Amino acid sequence: MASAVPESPRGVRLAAGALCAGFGVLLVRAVLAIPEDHSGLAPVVAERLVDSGVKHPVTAVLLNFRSYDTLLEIAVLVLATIGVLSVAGSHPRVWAPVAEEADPVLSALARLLAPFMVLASGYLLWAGEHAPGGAFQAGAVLGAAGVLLALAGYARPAWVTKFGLRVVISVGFIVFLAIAVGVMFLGGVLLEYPRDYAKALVLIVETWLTVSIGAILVSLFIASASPIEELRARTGSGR
Amino acid sequence: MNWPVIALLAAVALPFVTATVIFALGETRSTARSAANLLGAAGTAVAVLAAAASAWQGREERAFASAGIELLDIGFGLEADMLGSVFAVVAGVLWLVTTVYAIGYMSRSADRARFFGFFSICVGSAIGIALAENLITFFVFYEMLTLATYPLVVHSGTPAALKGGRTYLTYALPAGAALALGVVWLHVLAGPVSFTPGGALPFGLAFVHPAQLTVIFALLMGGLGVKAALFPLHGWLPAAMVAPAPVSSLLHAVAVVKAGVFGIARVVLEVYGPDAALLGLTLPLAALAAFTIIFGSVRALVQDDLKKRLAFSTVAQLSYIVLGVVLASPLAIAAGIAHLAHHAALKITMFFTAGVVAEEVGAYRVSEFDGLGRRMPLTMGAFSIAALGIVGTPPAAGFTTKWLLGAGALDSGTGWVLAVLAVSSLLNAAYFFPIIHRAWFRTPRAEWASGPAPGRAEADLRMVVPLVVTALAGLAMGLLAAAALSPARWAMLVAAMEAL
Amino acid sequence: MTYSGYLYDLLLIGTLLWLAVRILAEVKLFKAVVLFIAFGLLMALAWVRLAAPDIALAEAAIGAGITGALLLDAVGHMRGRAAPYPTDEPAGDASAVTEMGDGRG
Amino acid sequence: MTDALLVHMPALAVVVPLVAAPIAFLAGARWGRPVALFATALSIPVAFVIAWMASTAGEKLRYQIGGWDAPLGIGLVVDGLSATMLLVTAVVGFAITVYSLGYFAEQEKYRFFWALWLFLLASLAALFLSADVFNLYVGLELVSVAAVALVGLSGKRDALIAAMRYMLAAILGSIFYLFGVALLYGAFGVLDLAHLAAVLGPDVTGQAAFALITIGLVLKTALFPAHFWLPPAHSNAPSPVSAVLSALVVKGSFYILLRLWTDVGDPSYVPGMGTLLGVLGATAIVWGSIQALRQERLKMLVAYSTVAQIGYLFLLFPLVEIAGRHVADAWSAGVFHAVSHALAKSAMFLAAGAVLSRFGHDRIEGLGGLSRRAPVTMMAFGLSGITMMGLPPSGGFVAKWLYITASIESGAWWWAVVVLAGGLLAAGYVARVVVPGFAKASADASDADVDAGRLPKHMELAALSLALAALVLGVLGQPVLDLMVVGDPASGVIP
Amino acid sequence: MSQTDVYTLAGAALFVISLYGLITRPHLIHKILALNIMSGGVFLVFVGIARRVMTPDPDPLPHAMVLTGIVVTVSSTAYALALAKRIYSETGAAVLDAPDVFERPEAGGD
Repeated sequence: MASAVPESPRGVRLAAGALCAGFGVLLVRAVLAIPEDHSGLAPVVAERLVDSGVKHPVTAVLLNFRSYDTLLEIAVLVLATIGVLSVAGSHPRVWAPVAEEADPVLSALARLLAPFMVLASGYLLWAGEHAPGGAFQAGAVLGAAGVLLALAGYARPAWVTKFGLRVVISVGFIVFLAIAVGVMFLGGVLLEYPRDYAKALVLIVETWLTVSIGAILVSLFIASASPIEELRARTGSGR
Repeated sequence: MNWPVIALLAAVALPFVTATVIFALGETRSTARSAANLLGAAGTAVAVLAAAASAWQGREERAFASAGIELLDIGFGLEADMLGSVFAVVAGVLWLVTTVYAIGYMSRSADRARFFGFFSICVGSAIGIALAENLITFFVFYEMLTLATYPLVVHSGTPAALKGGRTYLTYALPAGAALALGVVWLHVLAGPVSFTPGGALPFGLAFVHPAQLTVIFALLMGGLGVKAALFPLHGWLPAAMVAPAPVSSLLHAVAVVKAGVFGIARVVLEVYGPDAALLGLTLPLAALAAFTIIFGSVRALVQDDLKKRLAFSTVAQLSYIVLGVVLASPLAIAAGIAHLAHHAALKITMFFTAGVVAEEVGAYRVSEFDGLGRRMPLTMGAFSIAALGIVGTPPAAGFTTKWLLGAGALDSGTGWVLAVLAVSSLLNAAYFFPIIHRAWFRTPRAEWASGPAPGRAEADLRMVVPLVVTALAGLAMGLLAAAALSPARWAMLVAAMEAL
Repeated sequence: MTYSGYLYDLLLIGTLLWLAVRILAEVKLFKAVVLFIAFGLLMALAWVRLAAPDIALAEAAIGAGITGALLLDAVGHMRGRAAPYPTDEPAGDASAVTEMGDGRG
Repeated sequence: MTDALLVHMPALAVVVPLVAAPIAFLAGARWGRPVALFATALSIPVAFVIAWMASTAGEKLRYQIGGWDAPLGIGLVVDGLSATMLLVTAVVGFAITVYSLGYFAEQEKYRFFWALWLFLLASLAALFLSADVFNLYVGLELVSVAAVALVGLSGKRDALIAAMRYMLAAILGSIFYLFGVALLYGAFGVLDLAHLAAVLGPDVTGQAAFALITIGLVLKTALFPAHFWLPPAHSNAPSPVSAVLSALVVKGSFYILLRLWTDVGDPSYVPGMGTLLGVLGATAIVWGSIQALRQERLKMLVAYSTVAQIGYLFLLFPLVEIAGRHVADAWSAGVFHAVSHALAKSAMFLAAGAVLSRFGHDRIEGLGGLSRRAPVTMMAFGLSGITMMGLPPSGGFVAKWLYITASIESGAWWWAVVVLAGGLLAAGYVARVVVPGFAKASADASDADVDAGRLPKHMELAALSLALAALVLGVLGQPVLDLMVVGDPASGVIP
Repeated sequence: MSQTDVYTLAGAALFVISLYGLITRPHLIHKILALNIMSGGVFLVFVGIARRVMTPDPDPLPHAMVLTGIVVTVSSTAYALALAKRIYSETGAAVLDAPDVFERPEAGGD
């Protein structure tokens, strides 16, 4: 039964259409006027890449040149998770504690894919240093693996208690913040990695970020998911 | 920080300190609160007199004690000058008297902490208005007075009181906005304006911006006119009579309304100075004041409720001060300033009487006053002295004012003012003498015939004694007008400085 | 229209725009979400075309993957329950505005 | 050692609450309380030291995060404006934290309040310090998500719907802002504000970027007509949250607009924008006040008062456009109004919260005899009302004074009329609450409920102290006025 | 028309289409979808701009910004969805305004 969706009144639709059309024309004019020859900050990044500790420019920008952005971004992610946990508060369904008999096809798929996804996540994390990859992509793949396992009805690992989940959600952010503030005591400014330790520090940060992002994405899915029984009922009947 | 500056700061700060102590003490500990209030009032009276003394000393070399804080290019400043200390002494001394009266009057009512707290804030603001050194400080205290008076008007909390409060706000807040615009606009045109006898506007400004200065003058007069109860802005005063007697007496007869009139005196004499006449602003204002005198007196005639009659009488008397200040002769200016003190003492006595009579025998309307003199001889005696004082029968204080005003009118060549004086004196007599006649010469009601109950004072002494004191003060101002430190003499000195 | 492969880009962008319109016009929510997941994958393709492999990976994993899963779950949650219009008596506790009641316990 | 600590002070302002937030998240409700109290208490001295640094330095101080110089790395800039806003955030944040200690009972749904609260304060600090256009986007997003989560915390139907409406408006605003950042980067290839100011040229893309960013920020500041989400959100949120939303969160996006239009470019960069913002501001004042006069619930009245007072802030743009940035009056008026409104409005919402907790409802007509039943709360509400009306001796008056002076000097006298009319309208809606407050307690309100659940002292005093601070600002405001204009924003010199 | 122009125009188009969708579609799921597509549009503009640089690889800064943008978008979408679900379970409908505001479409068959 598709949930028929209400329509907004005709008047609103016409007005919105006119507004968006007019606005669109202005946007097109502005976008086309973007100067072609401007190379932005690419040369500056290329020139400073050598002392950023990583060879891949995007990772260098993300985790060294503009690491403050990434720190705040992880804060947004943790914050959203806290929000979801508090909104779902009235009926928290954090990952079913006990394993139920899984749908054979789904559990087979999960058993097959999960290890590879974790491996892929590890590779992406490591590759991020010199090739496209890095914490977010690795974390996302890890998260996807977790969601797959949860869908397949696998048991919640023993350490995933309420507090345990909260720790693993915020561990990435806390490690990143600890390093960011820690380097201040070594005579640098906030988030100023000493030259020769830069590579090591970036890697530590990325690793814990991956773990945290994975946990966050899983808990975002599970915490707000409706009770597992109902979940199974719906997917189980395989419509 | 020599003693004049300390006195100056104490005079303004003490009432606010008293208010905080009163609010802190709260409703239950009434004795401690009354003690604190009396102490504060006494301290303020002393400080105000000391400030006046320093002003008296400094009058030759015009070295007045002053203190201030800088904010933007406007400085909040206080200064004890001759004109300011007249109003400050009136407000400060009468606060002490009114506090005694109020403790007696309010002994049975609720919310007294709130009442006395806001009462102290009002007086503090009034003294601040008196001792303000420049137009902006004056305006700040003026607005604080507007706000602090509201809780007192609606003190009893009855629907009638709330309606009176609403009327008060609908008059006072737009006036505040007009005054704000005027003050800021003047500040933009003429820079910081501090009160200097003989006008503070830069030379020639009147020629450069005549139109703007006229509009600003209108705005200022609009803002100040509400408190000075100039026609047609007087509507709130009779409506505010719902307030308890101490409020009507000190605030609505002395502090609040005088603040408006005092403001007009400051603006006309010490801001615009000669430019006011130059721009032809004084004549319309004088005409309006004269009309208000007549209008107020006529309306007072028909009021049967005593407090309403006194309110309209106040509307009329205030315009005497405005009229005096506006006429361009030192004698008239002296009359205006002197009347500020004379009217204060006399009118406060009458409002005290209205309060006592209402509390003691429940007589609110003039028609219920038959033979009251026999029942409450002291109270009605004081009332009669005050009434005579205001009507202006020699040797009372009112006579001095009218004499000086008449002489000033002749001196400044505005003969028609004499006619206004004559008519208004008749009207004054017309609405006060019937009260005196009823009280003393009509046959009293049965229960009043035997006079006050044996062995007991005619009413709570804490109310009657202040009443008599102020009546005697009013009388003394008339008899000793020629004395060195009398309000009339002081006013002559101030007028001399203004006119140079 | 000078650079090589612009035809491919035009096709890709055309599909993207068409998908966007279809998603927003689609009445059945489940179908709209499925189209959105397809939109996410096509976006990943666009990032590859724009030589941004990092973003392609992230878009595929997060944009299409996680967001798609969350959307499917939300639609499932909504479709399983009552009609799409608010009933008179909301399912939740229609407590009066005594926010303080719970605030102060 | 001390000067080393001084150098890091700007970073500390952000780091202190940012570190405390995850700790509070892990610690749960019971231990979150002391963590939050300590973190907010610590950020007050930090803010004062930063203000002292800014005023002694006399010009912009830059703190390049990560050690990378400006165009590449992100810089934290401390100048008069940011130091002032940090100071207000610290003071108001601490006072509301003290109030919240007594407000939230031990309840399951409020267990993450302190974590969200500290994230919000951290993000505001990050916003006020950041000098990088994209970093401001992330900061804005952090503020919005934290604020929305706090609004929806009580879990009631109206709060959830209000939070949803706020969320959609916030995300839409962020996307508009991001589109503007993209065009700015496209046109000028630079993200740092000071560099942007240096290379800013008359360019269609740049103007479109400014317009997009302004639309986004107008949505987040809830300027009329984009104010639809504010009243339900600010009135259905728990009272301490409503206080911080009205006092600080809406000011965050206004701060960026101020930076954009008076620090990087100037209002004439996009022709007619200054006047448009001014007209919208004036309409907001009138519309907000009229709506406030018609509300039945106290918190809705205070929320619409916010819509009106936000209008005042935007009168700054047309005046700066005419008078030019160097006539500081209009600019100082806007900022000073933001500061005094932050203090007074938070006091008003805290007082409204006290009323709600005392009476169990906040219907205005049921509030008879308030001054007898909750004298301190009534006083706090009255005093903050004085600032709303812009009457002396409050900070609001000084702002009004500056606005009127600026408008008369620049010849655009009609803005002065708007300001004065706004003051009278404010008197209208403040009187709606204060007048019945003085009425004799209506018969049905039995004395039994007078002292039912008497409010803990520290809650009422927190509200009163904020209201008094707004008044003190009106008299002793000169240091704040001097601090604001430190590091003349118009200079835009590249350090 | 370089590749930058093509993709930035596509981004602007997506932005406008989803803006229209956001305003006219009252259902919360549609609004959230519209916001996601709108973000996608802005990211297209960002990376389109990055594409102007043809040296070894395009300008890394917009890529970093888009990555941050994607993570921020997913987190706010996650919260919005959780809120929408909670509103649905509280009010039985995932719309912000009262039902009488809408015209009832013909019943959508399954």
